[in-house]
Amino acid sequence: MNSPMIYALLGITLFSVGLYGLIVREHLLRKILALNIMGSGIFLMLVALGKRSAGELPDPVPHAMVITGIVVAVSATALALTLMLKLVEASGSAVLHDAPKDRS
Amino acid sequence: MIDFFSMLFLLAGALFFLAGTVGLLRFPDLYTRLHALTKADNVGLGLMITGLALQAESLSVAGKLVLIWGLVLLAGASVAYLIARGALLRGVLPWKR
Amino acid sequence: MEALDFALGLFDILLVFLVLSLAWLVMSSEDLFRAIVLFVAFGLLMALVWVRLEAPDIALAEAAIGAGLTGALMMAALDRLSSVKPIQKVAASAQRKQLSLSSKVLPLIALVLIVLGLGYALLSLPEIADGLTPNVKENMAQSGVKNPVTAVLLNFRGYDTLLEMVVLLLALLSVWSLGGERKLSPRSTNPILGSLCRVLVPVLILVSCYLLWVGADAPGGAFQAGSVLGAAGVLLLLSGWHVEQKYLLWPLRFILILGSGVFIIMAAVLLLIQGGLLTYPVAQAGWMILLLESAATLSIGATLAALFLGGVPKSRVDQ
Amino acid sequence: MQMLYISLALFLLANLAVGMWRVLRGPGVADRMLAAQLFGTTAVAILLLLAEAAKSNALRDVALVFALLAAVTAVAFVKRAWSMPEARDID
Repeated sequence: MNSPMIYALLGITLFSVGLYGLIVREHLLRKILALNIMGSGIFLMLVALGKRSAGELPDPVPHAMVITGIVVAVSATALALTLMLKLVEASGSAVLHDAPKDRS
Repeated sequence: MIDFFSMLFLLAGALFFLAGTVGLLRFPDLYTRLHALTKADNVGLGLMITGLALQAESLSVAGKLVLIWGLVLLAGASVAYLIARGALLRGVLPWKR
Repeated sequence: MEALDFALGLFDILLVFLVLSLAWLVMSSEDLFRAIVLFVAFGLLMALVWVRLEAPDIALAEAAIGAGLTGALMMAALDRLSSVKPIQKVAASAQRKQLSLSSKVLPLIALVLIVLGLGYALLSLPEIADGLTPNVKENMAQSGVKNPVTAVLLNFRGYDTLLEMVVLLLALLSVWSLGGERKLSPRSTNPILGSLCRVLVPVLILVSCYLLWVGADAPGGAFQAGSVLGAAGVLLLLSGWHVEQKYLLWPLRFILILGSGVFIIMAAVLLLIQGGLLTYPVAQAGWMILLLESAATLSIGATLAALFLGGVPKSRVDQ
Repeated sequence: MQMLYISLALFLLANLAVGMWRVLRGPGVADRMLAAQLFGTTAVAILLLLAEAAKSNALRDVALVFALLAAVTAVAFVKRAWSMPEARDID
């Protein structure tokens, strides 16, 4: 096993750890952190698989995608954090609750 | 000859990094840890950068290395001050024997 | 050579182990602040991972964003979380129930299965696959730049980057419409913080210009330069930098739309002249890309700093 | 020399792994932040060693950005996240 493969495996494991956190953890800030970790895992896998090319240089297309992806991810995080603060303002808690049963 | 000196500097730098980490783990309170970390690590980085600058292929590369060290020193010193002052203002008491 | 490969292999394994355990600790930390600090450390190590994958372009972006901006964003959010005053208080703590053991274990089992499945798929991929490398190499001569990543970003897939700029703008618009007005924080009286900013901000701006310029033939470019510029903006906001209200209205909005605007105008003009979206004439490609990148850098920097503020900026000095 | 650079980089990474203990342990928020600062300085050193091993100028740029940005997180911490008293539980 060569080193790009190790990093690709790291990518999928990070994705799963993030997904687990997203499902299990309640606090929204932690869900946002989890989404970021999932994103990092996906970026990692893209780039690691792009490194399989036979030539000298790794494939530049995934690199370009990931660079824009990182910048978009940070702006999405900022939006998510604002939404979370808005929710706390409205409901007083940073946890998503099921809708009350009697009101459906 | 140059190789020997840069090796010397690099190893000495690594030693300082080790000392910094030991200080971070072993010292009893925030202020002493702050002191261990900022001093030892910045000297360690300085020694390493000296060792690497001796190997640099051109003057501009050596200049960039020194610039990096200067920036780390500036940031490290300011941040150490800000954290120590913040801790004092928030009532973290310095450790006494 | 053998020993060198062995040492690099050890480095890789230790790095993978560290990144993985950091990710796990971020998720399992009970203390929110601890989770955020660990996440910042995670970002730092991700930059090292990009270096090991021979992706210095990404390492630059990650160093500016993962290690700097994201941490600052999270910390500001944590601060607001503890100071926000809820309009109406739902009986949250009463409603909160402990997760049962099965609802923790079942996802874990499902995720182990997902890892195994994805891992199997990964390992059954062909060892060598060129992807789009040959296509990029073939067309490099016509791209007007020497850095393949910049060529992909601004030339071959320029329309992607155009839309990315619009996405950034949309994120900011949503934050502005949700976050309400936000006053700039008062000027810090701390002399050390002041002098740190006075030295660091000009250097940040200089490095940003350097990254923008060098992006044509070495790792660097608009996104990295913009992130560094955004960090300069965050530092200024933190130290209580004052701007008059009149500059926060139209001049700020002009800078924010500059990137997308120049991109769209350029695309439309080229569509009319060349008959294709963002198909540059070969001789002019170099300076056109530089123009686009400069505008994009300014917009990205301003957008990231504005996102950090989390609302429509309002000067403290009211007219 | 190559071998020395790589082994020193490995040594520093191990150093960083040990420092993680302080982030986990705390006890105060500032202690955690401090350890993260150590991560930044060490990462700069690792990057410079790898840059010299690969004779790559781009990696030195990465180290430069690291050196510049380490301060931003720390200032954000001091000015924003540190408004709560030391002992308070934040979750």
